Amino acid sequence: MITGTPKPIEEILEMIEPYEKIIVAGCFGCVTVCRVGGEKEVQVLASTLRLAREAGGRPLEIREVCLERQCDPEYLDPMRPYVEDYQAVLSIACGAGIQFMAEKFARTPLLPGINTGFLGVTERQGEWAERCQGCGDCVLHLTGGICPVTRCAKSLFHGPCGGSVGGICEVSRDVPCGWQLIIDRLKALDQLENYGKLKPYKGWSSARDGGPRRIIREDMI
Amino acid sequence: MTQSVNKQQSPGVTGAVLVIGGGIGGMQSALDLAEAGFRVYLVESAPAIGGKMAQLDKTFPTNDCSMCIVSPKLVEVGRHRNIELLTHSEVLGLDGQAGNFTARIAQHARYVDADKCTGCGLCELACPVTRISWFAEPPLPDEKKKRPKARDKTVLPGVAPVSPGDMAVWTFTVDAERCSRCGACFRACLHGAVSWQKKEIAVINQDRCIGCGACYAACPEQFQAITVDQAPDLDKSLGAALYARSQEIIKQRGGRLRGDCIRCGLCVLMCRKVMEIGALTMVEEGIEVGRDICQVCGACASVCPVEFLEVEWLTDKPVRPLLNAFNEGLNLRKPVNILYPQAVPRVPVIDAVSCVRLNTGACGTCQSVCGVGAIDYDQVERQREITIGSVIFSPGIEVFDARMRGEFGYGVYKNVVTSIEFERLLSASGPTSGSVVRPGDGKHPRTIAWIQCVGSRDHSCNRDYCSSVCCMYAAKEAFIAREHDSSIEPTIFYIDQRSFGKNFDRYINRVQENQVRLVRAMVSRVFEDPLTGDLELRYADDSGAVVAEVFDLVVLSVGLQVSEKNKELAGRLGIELDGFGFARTDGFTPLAASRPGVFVSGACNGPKDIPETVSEASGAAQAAAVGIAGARGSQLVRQELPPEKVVEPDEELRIGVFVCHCGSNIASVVDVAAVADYARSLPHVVFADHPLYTCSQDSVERIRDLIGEHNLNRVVVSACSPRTHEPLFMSTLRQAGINKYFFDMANIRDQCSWVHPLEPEKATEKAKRLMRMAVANVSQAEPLSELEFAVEPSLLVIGGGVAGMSAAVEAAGQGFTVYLVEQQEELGGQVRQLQRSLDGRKFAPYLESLRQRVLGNERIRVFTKAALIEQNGFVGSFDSEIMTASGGSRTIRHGATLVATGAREYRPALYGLGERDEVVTQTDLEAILAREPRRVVGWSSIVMLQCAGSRCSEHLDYCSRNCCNQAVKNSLHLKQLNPDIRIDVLYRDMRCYGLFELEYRRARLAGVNFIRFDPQQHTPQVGVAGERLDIVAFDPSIRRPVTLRPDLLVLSTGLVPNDTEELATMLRIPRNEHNFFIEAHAKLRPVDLASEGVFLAGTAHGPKNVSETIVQAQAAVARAATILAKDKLTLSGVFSVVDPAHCAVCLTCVRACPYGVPVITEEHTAYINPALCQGCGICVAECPAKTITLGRFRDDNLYAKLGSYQSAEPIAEPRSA
Amino acid sequence: MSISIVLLPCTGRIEEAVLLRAFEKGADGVMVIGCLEGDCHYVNGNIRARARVGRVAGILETIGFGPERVRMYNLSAGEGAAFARFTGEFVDQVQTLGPSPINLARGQQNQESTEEVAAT
Amino acid sequence: MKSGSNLERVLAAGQFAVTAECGPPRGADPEKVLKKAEFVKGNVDACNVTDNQTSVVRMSSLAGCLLVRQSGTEPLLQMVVRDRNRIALQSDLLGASALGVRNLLCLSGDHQKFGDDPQAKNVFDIDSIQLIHLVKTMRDDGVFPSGEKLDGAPKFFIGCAVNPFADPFEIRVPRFKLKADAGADFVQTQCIYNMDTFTRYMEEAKKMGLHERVKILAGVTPLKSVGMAKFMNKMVAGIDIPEPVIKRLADEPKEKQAAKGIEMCIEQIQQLKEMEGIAGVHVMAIEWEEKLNEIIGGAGLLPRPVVDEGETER
Repeated sequence: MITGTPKPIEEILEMIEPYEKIIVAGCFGCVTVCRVGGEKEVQVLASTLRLAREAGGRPLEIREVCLERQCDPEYLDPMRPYVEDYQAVLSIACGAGIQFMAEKFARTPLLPGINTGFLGVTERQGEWAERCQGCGDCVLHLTGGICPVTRCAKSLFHGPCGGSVGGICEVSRDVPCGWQLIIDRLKALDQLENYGKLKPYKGWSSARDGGPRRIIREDMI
Repeated sequence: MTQSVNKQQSPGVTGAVLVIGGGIGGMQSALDLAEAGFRVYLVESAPAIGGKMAQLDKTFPTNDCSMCIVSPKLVEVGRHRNIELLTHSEVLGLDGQAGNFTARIAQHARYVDADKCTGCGLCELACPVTRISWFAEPPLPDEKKKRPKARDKTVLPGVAPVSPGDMAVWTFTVDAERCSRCGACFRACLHGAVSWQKKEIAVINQDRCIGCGACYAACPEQFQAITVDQAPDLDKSLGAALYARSQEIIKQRGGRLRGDCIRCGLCVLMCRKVMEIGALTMVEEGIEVGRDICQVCGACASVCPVEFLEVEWLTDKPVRPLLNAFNEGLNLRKPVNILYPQAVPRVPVIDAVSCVRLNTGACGTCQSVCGVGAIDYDQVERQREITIGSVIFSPGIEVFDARMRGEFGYGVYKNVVTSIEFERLLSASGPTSGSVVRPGDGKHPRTIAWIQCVGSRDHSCNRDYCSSVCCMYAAKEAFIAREHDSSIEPTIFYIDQRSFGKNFDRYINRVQENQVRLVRAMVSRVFEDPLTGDLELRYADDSGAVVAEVFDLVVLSVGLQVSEKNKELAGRLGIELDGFGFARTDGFTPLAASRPGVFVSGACNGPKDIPETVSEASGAAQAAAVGIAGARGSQLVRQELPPEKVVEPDEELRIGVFVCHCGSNIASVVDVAAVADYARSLPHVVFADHPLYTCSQDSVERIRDLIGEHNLNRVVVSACSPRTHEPLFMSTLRQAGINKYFFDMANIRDQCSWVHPLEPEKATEKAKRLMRMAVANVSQAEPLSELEFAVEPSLLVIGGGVAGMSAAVEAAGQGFTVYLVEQQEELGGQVRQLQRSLDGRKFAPYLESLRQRVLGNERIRVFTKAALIEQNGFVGSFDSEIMTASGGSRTIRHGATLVATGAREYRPALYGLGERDEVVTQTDLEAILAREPRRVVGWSSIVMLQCAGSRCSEHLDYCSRNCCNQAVKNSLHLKQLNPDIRIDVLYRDMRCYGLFELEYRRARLAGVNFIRFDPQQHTPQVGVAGERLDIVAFDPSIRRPVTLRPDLLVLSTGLVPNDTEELATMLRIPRNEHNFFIEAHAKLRPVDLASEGVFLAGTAHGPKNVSETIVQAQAAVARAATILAKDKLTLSGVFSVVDPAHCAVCLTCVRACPYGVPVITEEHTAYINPALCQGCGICVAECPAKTITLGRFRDDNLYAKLGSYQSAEPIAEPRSA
Repeated sequence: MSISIVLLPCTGRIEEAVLLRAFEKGADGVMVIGCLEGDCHYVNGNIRARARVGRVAGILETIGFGPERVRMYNLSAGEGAAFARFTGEFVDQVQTLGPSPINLARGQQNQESTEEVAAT
Repeated sequence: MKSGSNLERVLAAGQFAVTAECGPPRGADPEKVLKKAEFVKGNVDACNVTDNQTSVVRMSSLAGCLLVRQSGTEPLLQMVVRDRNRIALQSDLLGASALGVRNLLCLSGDHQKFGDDPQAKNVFDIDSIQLIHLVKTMRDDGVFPSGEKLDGAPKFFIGCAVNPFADPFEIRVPRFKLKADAGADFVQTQCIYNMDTFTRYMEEAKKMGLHERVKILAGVTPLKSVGMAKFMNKMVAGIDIPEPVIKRLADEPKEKQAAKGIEMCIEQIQQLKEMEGIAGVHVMAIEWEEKLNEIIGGAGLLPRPVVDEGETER
């Protein structure tokens, strides 16, 4: 799922400074699951902004909505009848949803209410961790199902570097060394021989370095 | 609606039970029986139920607040339709036999009509009496009552300057018609406000009058020529008026501040006009007292607004304070008294010894202030007969009278208190509001000593037994004392640390970590320093030297004993007691008294703590139910209800509001009429009223009528606490045919009149606000339906040991079908490895008869070599899949599950166990004693090593409770077989709790050596010298090592639970780190598990002996019967509901729910089973999609309340189903 | 200053939006009162409430209302005296802070404070 | 001769080699480098010049190399893959070779988190082992990794670092082997204090014959004080200082600890010299270059040999 974190309130207040009447729009997709942009967060954010603005002498009118998904055109349609009654939309969906809405509602400024994070998993309630960078060229079969590109802080293909201590990456006490994980897993799978092989230089063209990506599947159109 | 006693034809037995004793045990028995379909008469000698537990501050080992956990039980018992409470009552006799008894009950005069009383407590506030009076001899029949005349007079000097208009003033005028022109008023007035001349009518000059009423007091009784005006409550009585004025003056002065006499005259009027004594007179210098005629009732002092009077100054007679027994005499009470704030029934009793009205005919204040006419001075003791099928005897215990151990100075030294007194000192609702102070001087003690075993383990005062609870409660008190005040340094002097229960050792460790000092020493004497009140303790330390140490406060850990009163009562019931007064029972039927049909539970059946009492109480309920199961339901009170009106979506909101006076509890502060007027101005409120007592029988009936008359569809009551009264009003709504959740309550008593008595305007405004919020809330109410589920009357028992088999037989005895699943090929469990019970009887015949009773019972279906592999469903209707050895499986449906998976002996590789033949366990020894007793003759020396692998982190980090008793039992058996044998028992603490202490004493007398060791200092070293075992132990009594070369080393190893990992996961029942199951509540739900409908018995819960296991099996069945005996279960309408429309299946609710209720269904949405939901609302608050709602606590409800608290908001569209 | 009590089944039911809404509706402070920690009638509702109250305190701080306007207290049902002490203490605290910025902006004179209580 | 560098020659001649290192300054002043180089001069066979070590921005390694050479010592160019993608790496390699730098050390580079610019974007297009492979391909095959032919192949004596003390121990030697397979000519180890672990490491490496394929220069760092020892042991990843080593320092009074540290370092070099498979030492006298002469001389490794074989330095 796509994860994210709320933007600081101060930053949002600055963004909405010019407006008196806005929509706060959540999304029932990924951001609901990672608890940063669902209905509940719409309420919390809207209430916070109203309090701050009214206390500052400039009350703010907010319409609270939560869309099924902000990344599909049909789900944006219900907003069309009223979106122009408002000066801006503050979206707490992921960056994709916000941009998509911006494309659809050309005359309304779109403001991001969250910082979109990464493709991650719920490690436990309230804790998410990155697992995939969407590099477009998966090698998980060689690395015991653990991604060196994502899990190693240096994306090394022949790790671990000297910064691995007791299975922990030197970058942070909370980050396990990706290569330690790979080695442990290879050992468990009895595939340690994979480690001893030199790996070719990674082609990054399928990753973001190749420019904005697009998937077209003719059979599905 | 009609209420009727439904008397079905019963097969020769009576479906009712008499429970004697309203402590935690009696209450539990009563609830279990009533819930299982029997009528219960609960007889309690005190004015209210609750027993000892209500007096405790916290409970070990969880430090739960005792009152917090017991008060829901009180309310439940008080409200239960099938429990008749007979408090302030006594059983006089019991005739008949099991199945059909007749009991004679005396209900002592309470002088308060419990049916009328609403528990408002006004009588107690207004009652002026605070001491036990010295009443004058009553006049002879033909003698005229005459006023006493004072001869011994003194004056209490000190008058504050007063001028007219200073105080809330009554006005006095002379009634010319009645004036006898005697001039008494003129002489009495010290302020020149009365003008009079001989033969003239007196006139009172209002400008000079200060309103003291001296004139009024002086006017001779036969004329009564002075009239009083502007005196609130004078219409009730003068006593009521004096109380009201006293309160008014206190309010005006901003509190009851000590000072000189302010000439309010209340004391003089009280003494002369209310108490009819006249011992007080106002004189120039102050108040003149007739010392000889003062009856020492304390009324004058209690109305004095400035604490000018001290009762001790008024008389030479001994002042006898009226001590509050509930607070162990640490503070005072009134003759009319509600036992404690949470008392059930919340009805006072008037004490016939101290009440002035009952003794002299004067006063009568309480009656005059009671708004419902509940005070009845003419009440007399009432005797009645009840018919019942069984009797449960659970009158509880009292504490040892510490005066019997004179060397500790209790009763002489003020700063020596008993543990129960200390408990009240700790209690937030106790006499010091939870502040730990010395009774002697009110100082905060820094050093406190606890002396253990005061009245326990003491042959010299016939208290040979161990009281079982003192080690733990002392540790708890010390711990909590430090929690109150961290500067306190507690020390506990003890003999053995008997923390033998579940998690007790861990608690003791925690207590020690919290700087409670534990000293193993017997204190020989306590001396008081008369100047400071400090106390010097003398004791012998480890080295044998006598040490003297000084403490600020000494707490005597007094033991438990059976009161003389209860011994007599047992005699009247015809049940046998042992020499100490505990009931005689048999180890295999541990709850059956000597008289058939009578069962015992709790500490009267041997000293025990709360959870064991609760287990026994449930067990006794089971035992009492078995014999009368055929008459189940025959004596129940049933209620028939009209059909519930369906609310149409567009129906107009019609809200009714009732604002309660609560006598004057609320109305004396809050302007209830104004609140009701205001209510009428709110949108949708179509009716508002302010009844005197909204909860009184007639008011409730009126509400029911008004709902129909005004077509009300929502109701708000502004009164007292919803905790106690909401169920009553909600059922009233239901009786009137509207959904009971169309209701809300505003607590304007606790939150307005009680907390703001000095600010009536503000309190009234607040009452309006709270009512307005309730109206807003109720406008958003939705009708909720209480779901009903059919119950399958059968029980699944997992485990076929003693616990499982006993439970099966018990449940079948109640008429339920039982499925008994055992993993082994044979029934019997761990007891098959054991030989004899602690009372020396052989297990084999018992086990065999139990097995036969199981196999021969057509209601019991046994599956051996079988296991439970899956369980679905919920309480009342589980579906379980049982797999048998053949590989076949079958699914059974049952209403409840009982887990009795047991435990087995721990056999650690320690001290050569398993390697050397002469190293065995206690179980092995028993087997030898049973099979090859002749071997014993060949032995000359045996060593038993206690705690072998117990109470240590490398092995079993807990106490297995049985091993000490087992060692004592086997020692005695060995001595019996070979009196010359030398036995040395190496131990850490001999934990022979309760009556097992007697056996321990017997073993010592029989010559068994007990050598204590401390593993931190001297662990016994077990080695081999030549061919023989060679054990070196340090003997603390001679303070040197001893070498033992026994023929046999017997290890007392502990118990380990059987493997239940899969079962625990399947049934969602938690286990502790030692893999014993964790009961739902350590104190009050000892055999319930966290999953509803799943119960627990035997050693799967924790180590215990066979009798204790049988008790738990009975208890668990009683608990299951509260479900199985019902046709259907009704669940609260307040539960969480997921709207699948926006469910993101994010698992947040699944993870957040503390009960693991939400699941993700095949329809890709979260689902919360209403039958399992506990209604806390955690998931509602966590749900990121806001797609979960909770009955009465939806966002709409909360927002409506918040939205209306500053002003009436336009009410949103009403919600409807 | 005055207190209004809103009853909840458990403090676990309280949520950030409800607490914020109280301020929108004019409260100057909000107390959340739950069972003693480790002693929650519903296992851990009070622990969850504590976290949510912490979040709201953070929000109030960033928008200039001050984190002291919301606070979690833990009490057992028998501790009336402590309840009174806590409310007194909290009311004093809020009184020192004065009316909430939103009330100041609205020119409200009568200051109020709500509080939420968990029933157990 | 693969590169013909002095270091390669010394090693090829079977002499016990000595290298040291020199961190370029945080500024553009060449004097700073020249001053440090003075301490090095005559004491070593080649001197490493670090590449933005610990992600702290410094004068570029290549520039530093040229200054070191200017002062009369053969430079050893350190190159990290953190800051350059494969295009920049290839280009810089060609340039370095053209300017006469013949020794190269291929490194991953510390994570930028530890430097002054933690917000920087890192590159890690290829990793250090792939860099070894890349250099070897260019040198020996005369082609770019893309397959395009080079117009003049670069000449480098290719080195890399190994850390026998990092976790997990079991892949330390296999990882060394990967570097050898990729084409490393020599390795410099992380500084060694735990001789037991290092001996075990060497045993494993020797079993695989790595000491015969690759020249192993053992890393040593003199300890200045007990405080430094404790700090490094605790805070620096991949450094393992056993308790007895710390104790030996701690037993000295404070003012004598530095001298003791040097004494211990010398002792250690002498031990390493006797160890089979060790071809030389890499002395990392961190901010203590002035002691190099004392240490290396004390270990009996001065003067440095002059090995003439084929072409000499330009």
